[in-house]
Amino acid sequence: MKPPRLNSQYIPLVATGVVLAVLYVTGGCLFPNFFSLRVLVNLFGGNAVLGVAAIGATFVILSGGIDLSVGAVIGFTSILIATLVEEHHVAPLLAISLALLLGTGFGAGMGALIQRFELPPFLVTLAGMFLARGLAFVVRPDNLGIHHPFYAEGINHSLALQLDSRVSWPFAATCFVALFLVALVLAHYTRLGRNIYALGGDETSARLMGLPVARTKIATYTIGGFCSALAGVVYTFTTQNGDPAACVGKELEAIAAVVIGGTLLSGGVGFVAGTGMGVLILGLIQTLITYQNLNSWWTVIVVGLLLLLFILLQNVVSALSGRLDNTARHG
Amino acid sequence: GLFLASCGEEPAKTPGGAAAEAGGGAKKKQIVVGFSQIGAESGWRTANTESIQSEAKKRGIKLLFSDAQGKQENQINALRSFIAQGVDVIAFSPVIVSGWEPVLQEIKKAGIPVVLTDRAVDAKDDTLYATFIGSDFIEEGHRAGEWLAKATGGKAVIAELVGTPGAAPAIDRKKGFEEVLAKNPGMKIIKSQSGDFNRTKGKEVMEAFLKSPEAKQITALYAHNDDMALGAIQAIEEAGLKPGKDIVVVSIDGVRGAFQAMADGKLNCTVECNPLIGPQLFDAVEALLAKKTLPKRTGVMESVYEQSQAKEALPNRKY
Amino acid sequence: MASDASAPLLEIRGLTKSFPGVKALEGVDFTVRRGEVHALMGENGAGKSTLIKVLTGVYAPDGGTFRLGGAVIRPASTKEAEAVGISTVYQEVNLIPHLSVAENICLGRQPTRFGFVDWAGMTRRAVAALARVDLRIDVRRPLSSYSIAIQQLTALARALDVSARLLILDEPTSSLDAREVGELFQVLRKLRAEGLGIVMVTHFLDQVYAIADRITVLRDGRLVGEYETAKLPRMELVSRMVGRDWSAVAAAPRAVAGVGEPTGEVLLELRNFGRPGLVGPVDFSLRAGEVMGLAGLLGSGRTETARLIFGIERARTGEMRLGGRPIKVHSPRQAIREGLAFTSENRKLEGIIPHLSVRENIILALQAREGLLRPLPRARQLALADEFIQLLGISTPGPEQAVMNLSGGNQQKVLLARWLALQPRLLILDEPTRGIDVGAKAEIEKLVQSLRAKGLAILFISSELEEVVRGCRRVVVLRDRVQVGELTGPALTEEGILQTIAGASHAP
Amino acid sequence: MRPERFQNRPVRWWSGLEWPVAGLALLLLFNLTFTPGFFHLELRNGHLYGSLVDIINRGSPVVILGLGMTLVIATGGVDLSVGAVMAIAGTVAAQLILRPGFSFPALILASLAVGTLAGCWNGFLVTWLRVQPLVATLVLMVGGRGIAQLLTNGQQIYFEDARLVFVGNGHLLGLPFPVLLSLALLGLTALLTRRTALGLFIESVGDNPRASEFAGVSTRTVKFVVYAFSGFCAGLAGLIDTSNIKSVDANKIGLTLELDAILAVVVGGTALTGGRFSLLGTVVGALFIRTLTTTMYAWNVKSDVAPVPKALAIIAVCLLQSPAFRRRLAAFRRASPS
Ligand SMILES: Nc1ncnc2c1ncn2[C@@H]1O[C@H](COP(=O)(O)OP(=O)(O)OP(=O)(O)O)[C@@H](O)[C@H]1O
Ligand SMILES: Nc1ncnc2c1ncn2[C@@H]1O[C@H](COP(=O)(O)OP(=O)(O)OP(=O)(O)O)[C@@H](O)[C@H]1O
Ligand SMILES: [Mg+2]
Ligand SMILES: [Mg+2]
Repeated sequence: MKPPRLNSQYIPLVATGVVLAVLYVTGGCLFPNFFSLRVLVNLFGGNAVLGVAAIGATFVILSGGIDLSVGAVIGFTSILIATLVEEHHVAPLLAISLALLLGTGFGAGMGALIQRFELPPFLVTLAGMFLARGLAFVVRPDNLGIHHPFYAEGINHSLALQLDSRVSWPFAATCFVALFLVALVLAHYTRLGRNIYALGGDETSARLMGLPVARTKIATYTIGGFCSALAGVVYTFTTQNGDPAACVGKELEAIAAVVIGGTLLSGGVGFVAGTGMGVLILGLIQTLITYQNLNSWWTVIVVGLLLLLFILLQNVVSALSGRLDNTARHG
Repeated sequence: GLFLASCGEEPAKTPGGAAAEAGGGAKKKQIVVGFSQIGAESGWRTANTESIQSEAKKRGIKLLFSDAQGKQENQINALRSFIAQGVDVIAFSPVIVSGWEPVLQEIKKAGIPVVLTDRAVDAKDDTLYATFIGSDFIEEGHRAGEWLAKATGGKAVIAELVGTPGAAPAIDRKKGFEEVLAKNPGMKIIKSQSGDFNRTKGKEVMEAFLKSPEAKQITALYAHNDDMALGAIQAIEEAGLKPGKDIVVVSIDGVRGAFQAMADGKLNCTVECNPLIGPQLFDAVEALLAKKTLPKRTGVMESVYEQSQAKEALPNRKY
Repeated sequence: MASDASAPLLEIRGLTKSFPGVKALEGVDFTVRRGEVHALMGENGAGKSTLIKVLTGVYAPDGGTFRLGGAVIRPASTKEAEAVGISTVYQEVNLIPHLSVAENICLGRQPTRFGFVDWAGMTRRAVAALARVDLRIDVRRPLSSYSIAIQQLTALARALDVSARLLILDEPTSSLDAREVGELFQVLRKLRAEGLGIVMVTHFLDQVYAIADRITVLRDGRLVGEYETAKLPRMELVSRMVGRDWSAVAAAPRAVAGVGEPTGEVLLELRNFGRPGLVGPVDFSLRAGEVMGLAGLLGSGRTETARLIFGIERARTGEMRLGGRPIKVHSPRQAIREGLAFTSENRKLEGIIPHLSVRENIILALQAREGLLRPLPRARQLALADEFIQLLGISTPGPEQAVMNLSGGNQQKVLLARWLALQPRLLILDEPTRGIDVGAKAEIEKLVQSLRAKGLAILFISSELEEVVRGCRRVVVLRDRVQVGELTGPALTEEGILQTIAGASHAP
Repeated sequence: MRPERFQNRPVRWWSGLEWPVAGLALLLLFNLTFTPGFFHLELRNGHLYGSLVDIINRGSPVVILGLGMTLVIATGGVDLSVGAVMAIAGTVAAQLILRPGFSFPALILASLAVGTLAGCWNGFLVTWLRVQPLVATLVLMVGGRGIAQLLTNGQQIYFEDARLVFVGNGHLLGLPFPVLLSLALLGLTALLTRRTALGLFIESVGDNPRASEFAGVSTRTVKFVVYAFSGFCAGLAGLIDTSNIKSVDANKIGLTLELDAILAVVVGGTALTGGRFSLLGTVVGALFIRTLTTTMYAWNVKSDVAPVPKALAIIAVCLLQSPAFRRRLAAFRRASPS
């Protein structure tokens, strides 16, 4: 009350930050040139797709739902853009807008099904995943490079920021950071954002409190759909390619990033900032594993174990903070 | 530029020399190669990895090996971290054909030569990589088709088990095979469905084929890989038919299981697709570091095996 | 009343609503005027909560019309109801536990700056809103870190935060203590003077007579009548509610008074028992065949004491003896095996299994004690369920009805049945009469006494001092999470308890 | 209040089954009219042969996984690791069979035990370490195949042992052995949950874990048991799948089968939020999904676009089951004539 104490709700977030820092410093101590600008840029550029997808997943999970269609929508979006641009000679910006529109609409559709017919999100978005993946293959059964100058020169040269003679900041990373900032504001400074938290906290209560539950729920999945489609667009930026089979299982990675970022899967508790850090942590883990030169099956085992370790660490920290909280109140 | 292949017994010394020439003064510097593998999705792939790793060890080359678990994003990240780690040569088996230009350009900017293995990339600018070592999937499809044409006298009603949708081998093996069919009007595909390159699906799909009203007409089976063929063979047996006789079976890869099946008379032919490219890969690496130019494309030693050769070849199969 | 008879604020005509298997409301008329407090009364399951939920758009009515200030309204959601000026505090606390108190008050109508939520402004507004209900707490903390009472006051503050014409309170006082009720009424009187119409559902007759101007009574989903409080004697009201002569029921209360010294052996002994930071130390003992009360203000640590005994929380200091044997209880499971039973005050979260049937809810604890491998035969389950439905007068279409479809009070009875089915040695009742109508309350008191007579030891926690004094032979008083006194015999009066709570050195 | 009509009917094993069954019937009806030979059954080599047999045969692993998954979901959890656990159990079986002198029953026990052990690990994470089920089982889903590959060193293993081959390929009483296995498991599960109090405890834990704990139900034990059981089921399914193709391929076996199992549970009418569950519903759900796949084979739907009809069919069945949908439909019908 009197001295502004660290609110216990922020402790998981701080824990995530600490782990991120520890991982980064560990890498720097173990490997030469880990602290180089290039590694840092790669971290953002290489994880931009995951980052964008995970931010969408954050909102959906905060609302108490889940979105399994992320990876499939990325695949669909990328192949749609590639086909439109390369085979139908549609202007890239138009193709991108169209893809974003479709993805957003797709999210809204799933949201409407979930909301209006009270179907479980797990199921609807799983069906959404099948649908989007199947449709991606209907658009085109194999991958297709995008050679349009907008991509070849625009995205990769004009829009990339040259940091020094050899390293440049890719436009994909700019998209990730920009979306991250928008999401921060959306989550914490808009009514919609706060309603999403309330919805995830307790749906019945939210309804009785007169919050626009239906609209919020649909909006959440719409945001999710938009982010998935945007991730697909970013995918085309990083690879200059459309692939109907792209990003299989990306949704699980996104969920992992969200969870690592301290958001509860049950909804109502969490932070966009945490997700940002979660994405970087996943990226760092992958980089470290590449640097460490591990064998393939070890890679998956290590990733599994790290995920576990991380969740446990968070549980411990939260439990400790909970106790701290209690003693602070009574003591 | 493959003269090094003849060095057979003593490869470890020669590359040292080659590297020393390339590096000028830095005599003791060990060659570092970054290799990004697609994954470990099949026995074929494991043999491929194993060949590369053991060859690197044999030659005293430091190999940074990274496994992309079948994901292009992972592979791109790995390639980028190879740049950051400052390797001498980057080699990789691309997961898919397109989508490599941005990262290849980065590699080029960093002045690192690239060797592609197993699968090619679709890039307009072919200076982005030094050479491609690998099988020609279209050619494999051709060979399977031609063998079948010869064995059946140009008359066959074929069921086809396609590989994973969108994968380069699946697309090209189908294409090569169909090119042969175009020349043989007596051969036609009446059933075609994906078996995802695995046994379970191969068996399942074949079961469904055999229950369709057209099942009785099927005289031949073309499977895009041995695994699917082996699954399908079981389904054929369970339907009370004799694989290899009632239905002629031809597939691609040449794994040991396929040789066993040929020895048992259940599989008729397998077109080899050789994963043991380690020696060729490092020959190329050393040649590159010696500033030699390589042909854009290097084939792999491969052949077609029939039942008659199976018993004899079986003990020598490494994968 | 006469002053404002011309234009009623709210007029409901012929309201009908049924649920599968249940006619919850049948042709009910209901009128509220400006500047009055109108009590909505009725037994458990009479349809009070349903009426409110239909009015506020939570449920769609099957038939009937609403007029607010003369205009026909048909709210389809709480939001729409709020927009026309109907503000509600529901029976169970319905807020978002993880969010801060401030957000809970302002959610959906946060002050904004350039379209973005203004957090500082929100905190100020929340503090102001809470000041109206006389609460001063850190509004930035999560709601869940506060007690149920504070949560209920927060809900009230939220309801008052909009400019409402009609304020609806569904059992607002069920988790408030006497002082807080007084303060709440202060607020309500002020609002009434401002011309607000207030509908209040409650089971406390005293409170009704303290504040309500008019009373509408429902029974079995039908309207019994509308009365002016001043002209309706208590006995009359109760008879209207229960639909039979009150005297039969009313005979129960005083029956307890004459009970002498319990003869049973000492069953539960607590010595210096507690957990630093949570509650304690407490010292008392309880005999078989005795009802002992635990009294104190909200947050005084009564619930915590019960939870320590039952092993939900582990004690750190002192010792507990059960039947003379020292024992450390570390889980509810173990407590149950030792013959303990505990009804939680939080019915929704810690009590009912909502989707399971009445039967399954009743036998659950018994089955858990019997163990996995010894399932109760179906016939036995049904017999038990029927027995308790009869015994406690649980109003349900049948034993297979899902418990969530029962009214609040009937859910409470099902929970009581769950524990009675165990035939425990010690029964801990935490607010067992919360949200229960007079008739049932009397039934439960009677039941407590008959259980006592059978040799059960009972620890009785209630915020209603009257009830505690009437039913208990001894009362332990807690203040600020420590035991401050124990009252028996002539000292055991409502005044005595209040004095002990207030800190007069009256207790031994 | 006077009840209009008494709801005195206990929840029976068939209640809630009408919609999944209707969906399945609809699908079969479609095939009856449009797919020639779909219902053709004959006796070949002394056993039944035909598409319908394929459905129940190939559906067996999904049924088996689904039974375990039903219980897990009923406690409010989910098990994503079953596919990976299948791979581990299958690998163990295949490796042991190649080891001379290893007794066959011990082999079966060993691979089932490995599956159960994996389930125990999940249960341990969920109960003792309080990791959310989705994440806890994600760990093994990601890492499990790695473990399986570690065991085989990345090689595929082939075997011909007649006893092991029988598990997935044999016939008894004219029916494929896996079908009999899944029927037996259904019986066992029903016995386990309905003839003991386990079913009640699972439902109560799934519905309100805190209240169940306070009522003396050991939520830990209940949750632990269901995850272990799900692991056991995955072990059995892994055994069947491995035996079925006489080889083990740690990368492919059981891939995405966890999704099919979850779908089977949901199509069968068990809510993902936990609480009431229906074993028979899951069986019907699994058959529905399998029939869908077989139908698509019969119609030569290319496997890359096959997810589209699958998604549509699943949404349709779930809509049929959704009370909200039926309410809206009824309201629509009432509104339209006027
Ligand atoms: N969602 C529902 N589904 C089915 N029946 C319901 C539902 N809600 C309420 N009922 C039934 O409607 C009747 C009226 O319930 P209601 O909650 O309005 O009673 P109440 O007067 O508020 O009682 P209490 O004082 O116990 O809270 C009860 O019989 C109850 O079982
Ligand atoms: N004034 C308060 N400020 C902050 N937290 C409180 C306050 N009063 C209670 N709490 C918290 O609420 C929780 C529940 O305590 P509770 O009020 O239920 O105790 P109690 O004595 O049983 O009262 P009652 O049973 O009447 O509600 C406790 O954990 C306590 O920390
Ligand atoms: Mg009520
Ligand atoms: Mg209390």
